[in-house]
Amino acid sequence: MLTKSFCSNLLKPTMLALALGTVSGAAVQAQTITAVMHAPLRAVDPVISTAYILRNFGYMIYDTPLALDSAGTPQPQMASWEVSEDGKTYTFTLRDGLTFHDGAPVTAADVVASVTRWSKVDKTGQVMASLMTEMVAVDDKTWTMTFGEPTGIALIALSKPSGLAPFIMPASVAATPVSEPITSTIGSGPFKFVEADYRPGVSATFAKFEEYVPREEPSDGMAGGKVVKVDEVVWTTMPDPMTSLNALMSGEIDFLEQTPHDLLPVIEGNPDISTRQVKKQGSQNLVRMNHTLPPFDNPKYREAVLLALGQQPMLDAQVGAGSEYSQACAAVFGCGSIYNYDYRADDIMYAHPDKAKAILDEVGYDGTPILLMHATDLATLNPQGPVIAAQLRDAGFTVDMVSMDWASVVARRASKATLADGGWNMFSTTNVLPDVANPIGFIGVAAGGDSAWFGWPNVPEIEELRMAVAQTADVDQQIEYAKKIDELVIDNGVMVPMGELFNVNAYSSKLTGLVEAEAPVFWNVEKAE
Amino acid sequence: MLSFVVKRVLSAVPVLFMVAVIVFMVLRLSPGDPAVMIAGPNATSEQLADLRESMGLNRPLLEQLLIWLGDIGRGDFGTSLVSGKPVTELVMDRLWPTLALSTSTIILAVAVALPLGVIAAWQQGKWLDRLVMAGSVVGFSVPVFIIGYVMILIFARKLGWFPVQGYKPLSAGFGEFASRLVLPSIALSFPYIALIARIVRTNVIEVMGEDYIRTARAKGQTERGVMTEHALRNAAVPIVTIIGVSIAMLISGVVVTESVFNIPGLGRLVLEAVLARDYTVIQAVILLFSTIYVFINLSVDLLYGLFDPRIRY
Amino acid sequence: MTTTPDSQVVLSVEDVTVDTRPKGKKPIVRNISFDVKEGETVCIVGESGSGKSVTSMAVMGLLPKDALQVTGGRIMLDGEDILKVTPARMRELRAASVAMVFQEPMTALNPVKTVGDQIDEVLRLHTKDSPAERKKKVLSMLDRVHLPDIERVYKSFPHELSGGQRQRIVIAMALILRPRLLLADEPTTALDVTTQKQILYLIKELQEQEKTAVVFVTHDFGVVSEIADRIVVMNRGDLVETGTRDEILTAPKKDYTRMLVSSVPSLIPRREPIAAQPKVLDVISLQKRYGKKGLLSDNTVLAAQDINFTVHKGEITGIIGESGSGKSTVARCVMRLTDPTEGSVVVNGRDIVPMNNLRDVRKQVQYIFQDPYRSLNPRRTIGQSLMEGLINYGMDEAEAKKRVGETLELVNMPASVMNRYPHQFSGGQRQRVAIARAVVMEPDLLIADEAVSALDVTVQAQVLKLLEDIRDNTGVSILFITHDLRVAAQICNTVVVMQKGKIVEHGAARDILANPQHAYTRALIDAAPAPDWDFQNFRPAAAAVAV
Amino acid sequence: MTTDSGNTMKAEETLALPDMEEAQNASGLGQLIRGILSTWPARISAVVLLLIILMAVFAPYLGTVDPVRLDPSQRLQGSTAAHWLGTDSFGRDLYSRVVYGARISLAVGAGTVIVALLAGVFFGVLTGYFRWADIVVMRFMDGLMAIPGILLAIALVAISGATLTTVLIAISIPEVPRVARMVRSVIMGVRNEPYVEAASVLGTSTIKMITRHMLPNTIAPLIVQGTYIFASAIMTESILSFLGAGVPPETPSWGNMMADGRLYFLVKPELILYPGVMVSLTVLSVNMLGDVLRDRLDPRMAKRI
Repeated sequence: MLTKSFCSNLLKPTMLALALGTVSGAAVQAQTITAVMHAPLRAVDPVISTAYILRNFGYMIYDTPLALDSAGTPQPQMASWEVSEDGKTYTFTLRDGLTFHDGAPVTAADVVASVTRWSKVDKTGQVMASLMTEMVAVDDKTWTMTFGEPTGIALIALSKPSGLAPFIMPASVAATPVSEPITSTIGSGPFKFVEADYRPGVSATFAKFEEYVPREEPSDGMAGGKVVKVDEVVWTTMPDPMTSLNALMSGEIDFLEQTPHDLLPVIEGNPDISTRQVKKQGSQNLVRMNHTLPPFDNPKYREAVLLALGQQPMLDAQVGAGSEYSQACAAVFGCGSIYNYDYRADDIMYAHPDKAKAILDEVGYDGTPILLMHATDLATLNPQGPVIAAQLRDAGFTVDMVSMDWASVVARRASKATLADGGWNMFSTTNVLPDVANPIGFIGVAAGGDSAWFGWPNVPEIEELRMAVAQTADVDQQIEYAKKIDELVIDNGVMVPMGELFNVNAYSSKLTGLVEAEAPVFWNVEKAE
Repeated sequence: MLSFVVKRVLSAVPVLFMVAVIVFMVLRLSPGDPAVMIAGPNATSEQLADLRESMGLNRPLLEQLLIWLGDIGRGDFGTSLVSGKPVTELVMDRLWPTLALSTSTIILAVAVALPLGVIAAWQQGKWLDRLVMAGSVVGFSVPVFIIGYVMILIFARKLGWFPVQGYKPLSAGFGEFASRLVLPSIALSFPYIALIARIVRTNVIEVMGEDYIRTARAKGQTERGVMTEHALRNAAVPIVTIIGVSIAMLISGVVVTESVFNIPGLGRLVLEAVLARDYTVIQAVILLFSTIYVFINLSVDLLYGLFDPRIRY
Repeated sequence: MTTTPDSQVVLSVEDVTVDTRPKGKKPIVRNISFDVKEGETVCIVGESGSGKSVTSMAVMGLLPKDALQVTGGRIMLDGEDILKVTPARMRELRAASVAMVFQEPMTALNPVKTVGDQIDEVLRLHTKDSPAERKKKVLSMLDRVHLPDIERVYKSFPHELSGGQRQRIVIAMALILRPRLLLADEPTTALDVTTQKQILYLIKELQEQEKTAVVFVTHDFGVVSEIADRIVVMNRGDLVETGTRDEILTAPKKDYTRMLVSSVPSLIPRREPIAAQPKVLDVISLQKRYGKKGLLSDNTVLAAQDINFTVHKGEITGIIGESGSGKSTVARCVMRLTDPTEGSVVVNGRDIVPMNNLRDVRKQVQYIFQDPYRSLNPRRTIGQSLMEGLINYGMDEAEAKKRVGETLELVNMPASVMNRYPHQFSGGQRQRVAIARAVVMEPDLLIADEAVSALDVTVQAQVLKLLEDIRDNTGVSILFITHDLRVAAQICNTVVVMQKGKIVEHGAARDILANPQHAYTRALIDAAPAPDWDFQNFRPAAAAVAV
Repeated sequence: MTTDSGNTMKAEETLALPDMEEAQNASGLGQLIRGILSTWPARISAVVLLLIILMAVFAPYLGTVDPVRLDPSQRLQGSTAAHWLGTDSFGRDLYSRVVYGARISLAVGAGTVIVALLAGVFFGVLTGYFRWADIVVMRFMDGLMAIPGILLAIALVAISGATLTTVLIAISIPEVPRVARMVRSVIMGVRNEPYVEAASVLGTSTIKMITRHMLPNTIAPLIVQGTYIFASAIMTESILSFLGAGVPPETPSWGNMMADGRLYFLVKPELILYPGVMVSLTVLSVNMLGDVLRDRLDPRMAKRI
């Protein structure tokens, strides 16, 4: 701390120094990482909201029972486990030294309460809960989960890295009903939340939690020891990506979570700035149709859309023509996942306006406009609408593209009404790849009709297969089921994969030891003077 | 005077009531609600219904309006639907950056525009006048974000004189505070310099045609004396008016400037709140702006009296 | 007279020509020469556009720089050619050697500074006196211009003073440095007659104390006859003739001067009451209250009360009063342009006060407004304006056009002017058009509200004659509102004198003007300039009575 | 010189009457236009504006392609034979978008002027002429005026979705109270003008009174205010686009193009530069003409902005 205050005093001589160009936020606060995140933090309940910034927030202040290593295998994090012979009962044991930020020890009862609350909301959690007969805290350190039949779901669920992750909070907090956002920020993670410096929508500060006891294994994905090597991490957001890039170049910030791909040339070759592509933080584009409204209640039309759309133009528009940061991919669960599959790859990846036209002619499409919702205020979604519209028009569809902010899309896509009453035919969005690579948890493939995600596809076979995936612990068997799901999803037009794009972190070259994981995490990171 | 102030403050009440009702209705009739924004992109319908229930969003509109108005009447602006923080706390936190930016902008604009306008009036019809006037039209014609980008590029990136972005409170030291306000204030002040300089010029020219200016000259007053002792104070009323108007207009520029220079002010707060449908925050901020507007008008009226003894309250 | 033949010449204007910048076809003031001696008052007289004000501004060096310039001649002030001095020297001369009093006391003072400060400014600029000395001098000057309560006045802002008081301030400001020459540009035109009289006396008094040379610019021969030692007559930029007061008033050499002088109305009543005729207008107990009564406070103003008078067919009735007397309020009530608070206005036997639909009445009563520049819609042709009323009452366009053409000729305008716009006409012509607009409706009663006040005397005389001709030809009755007793004396059969919203005297013009009963009427008559001069006949009024 | 029936006139008045030729021109539009075009800046502004209007009208014939046609594989290119000014981030032809952008931006400007003036005149007359309407309507207008225009516009666009019409209305609404106030003050000012009273003395009906004698007085200030609204509408549109509440992104408006291009300010500044120059030129020339118009029509109006 001596250094810090010494530096700041030295640098105080104000305007003159500033005018001479000695502005350097980095030097003043050597032990602080200032990170510009993709979205501002405005709420603090990481369980009821699927907003990714809240997932990232969760990883700062909470810990998870298990965690995936870089290869995607569940590993112990807070707890280790044993499976009974019959594969039906899992016994978890918390490791020593775990305490909450308020000083209370973490107990099995806290875990049970937290997992219970989480599994009311999370899709994977719900599946797990439906298979589970019992979850009890045996003592302070131990809890058990018992299932009706052998399953690997417990490990998948408790190591779920993204979407809603099973963060462990004090039992009293976890008792909050899911209809009510929690306001507590007491976790047991490697950072603690500095409530006094929290400015919703502007910045959030995380201080190193000195009492945190990391695992001894080296950091590996989300697994391994979470060793914090800086004093604090400050998250901010900047509404203007130009500004954040300029700020990074002038040393005012250290880390930029999402770098606009088109601006990478500006920082390339700059020795002060490093970039890295994080495939696990990439996203899959998808197009969703409303199965309950004409014309997409008719599978022929959905087939026509699948054929009409091609992936490359959308990826080009998002990250640049021929960019290395994108990849056309036909697999429903993502090309980087173990469920990678090239079923009907050509039809999915490339546009076939003629084939699509032929189908439209066959069913006698009368030119009724397709209402496509286009979100304009999010950088990755903004390019999607015009590209989809252009491709559909090429194939003979009439498209009525309605531009609105994301809040309006989110509201309108929930409507099952007719077009005249505020309904819709089609929208597009992205999901992060870790969420996609999960046949149970991926909302884009759920096809249970009314209970399915917006668009409400109803393909009972898919639902049966998803349950089957959950009910087996055999990975090969799971892959087998997943491929069947993939085929059914494509053939029924449940969703149309539109390619993958990868996230690029840009950061000061002073930072080393960044972890490659499903979310941007700040343990293990060192900052050079 | 006091009774005038009391009367004006009271007359602001129906205006603010009108604002409250208009804003409330505009927001509630818009698609999207905060529940979906809180629950995130993959939330299910049941989750949403539960959230709405707990946030009181499924009550009849009129009931919501009356509850809200009642709360305001008691000085309670509620909590942010998104962050759960008290709205007053959020707004107060964001108020200072905006206040600092607006104040420095207006001071800068007046400090530059007043002499420019006087010089232009003095040199009426000559090349200096034309230059100032042409420059002022250009000031109107370039969008503020472009001015902002160019200033960042030149003064922050190329010359490194000022930070690119951000805001530091005064408590962090005057240098830290001021250095971050220089570029945004300059960028934001352009149109107001243009506007105020024009008004100053026009009014000074008009006043210079008045009989009492002729009287002053007939007394043997110098041209400088005519300008400083007679013309400026008489031109002050419309100039004060336009400065008041400028402050009221500032908000649109503030929203943009805060974005470009990453200043965590009210403009950004309300913009983000609109995108997230955080009703309580939007309502409170707009009401705050309207209140400021009303009170600026009141202060302008009171200032009239300072400059013109004919005006009494 | 305070001058003697060997008095020193203070101002000598020699062959001065003023032109526009850039140069126009013809200079706007051409080859003017005259001298002013110390203690002497020279009046420059002329109608609007004669160049009299431009001449005085040239002497002061206050011509607007970018519009006008002196292109020839010399202006010698105590032997120094002020056209050749440096700007700094000119500033020294101003106030110290040559000072000016302007027409509009309302606007000539800076509204945001106290009057004391504004007089003090002159001393600050031209003397090295200490503030205390200066204040003493200012207060004594305020005393000399006979202002009451000078300590209070010193701290007052111009708007807190009356018009007459303000003009005294301007005079104090002009004379505090005892300048050699005082230029007074229409200094009393904007004032009521009683105030005018006082100001004229004040100037005279101060002039006699200081032997100041005075150049007095005016259009009003009444004023001239009161104060002038010598007269300079100007017309359209040329000097017509100069001479002593008596030479010009009794034996003008030039036709223009003759016409100018003979156009000046004099106070001698010329019209007899008319023989008994039916009543056209009967105003009974009229009252008008402006503003609303508050719960606790009474902010209302009683603009007219207890108004009773009648107008007979073919009669011209004058309502006379100073500003604020309520005379216009009465006229507007009669027209129902303003709704009376109480009382009746009976037009041709019908009370129009309770009426909701005024269409019928409107045709019977017509109104001629004071300002001919504002009473015609500038965007409509004369024809459109004149036909509007006829068409409103259902006449077809061709017929209306014919009628308007005839009426225009009645007011001595060619019918061809119908296609033109008001701005193409002079004030006198416009007033004729306005009269035609009223007359074409064939009303029974014409209300002329200060209808000739804004006009030059020669035009005024013509319009007065026109009104009488129309009365004679059509038998219309006229309610003639004026502040000018001399005008009323020219045209009215009967007069009503008003003061502070009440009628103080009422009767035949001949009786009231020659033999006023009420003190106020007497004061008005006394204050009127040159009550004893019969201008039309170039002789004192006493001679007229003798005829 | 008049010869017909001139004999009834006195000699000196015949002299004073202007001749007929001058009379015809004096009030004509021609004179106004000639007056406006008497200075160089105004002449240049008029030419620039005319060129922009022509560009908007003849957009399809100026060597353009479909401005919405996208080809992401050709995005962010420099000038080529196929794309004179290069392409934007969707691979759309920048030149065509700039040219077609004139249509949208002028439409936004003109549309806002029309909506704001029509509504403003309506409310202005209502409140200026009819006392009973004044209190109610003006309260509402005060409330509307107290809400920051840009925030109201953002909220309105968020409600009704980003279409050209909503943007236009959203930009117009905050202007309405200002126009209404101006019209109201003019109407109240002329209500006691002698020529208006003269018309009422002549039995003129309310409608005629308003249309013939009162409204013409608002034309000059309306034209001047119209030019400023026009200019500020184009600016506001670009700001709304910048804030993500502008016209639909496909629509080639200049504001939109600038907003889209701002991300590329460091890599391809032309994306902002071209539309930016067009906006500035348009706003500049409209403002310039507005200034001259104001000086010509009513010098006193400067005070009211």
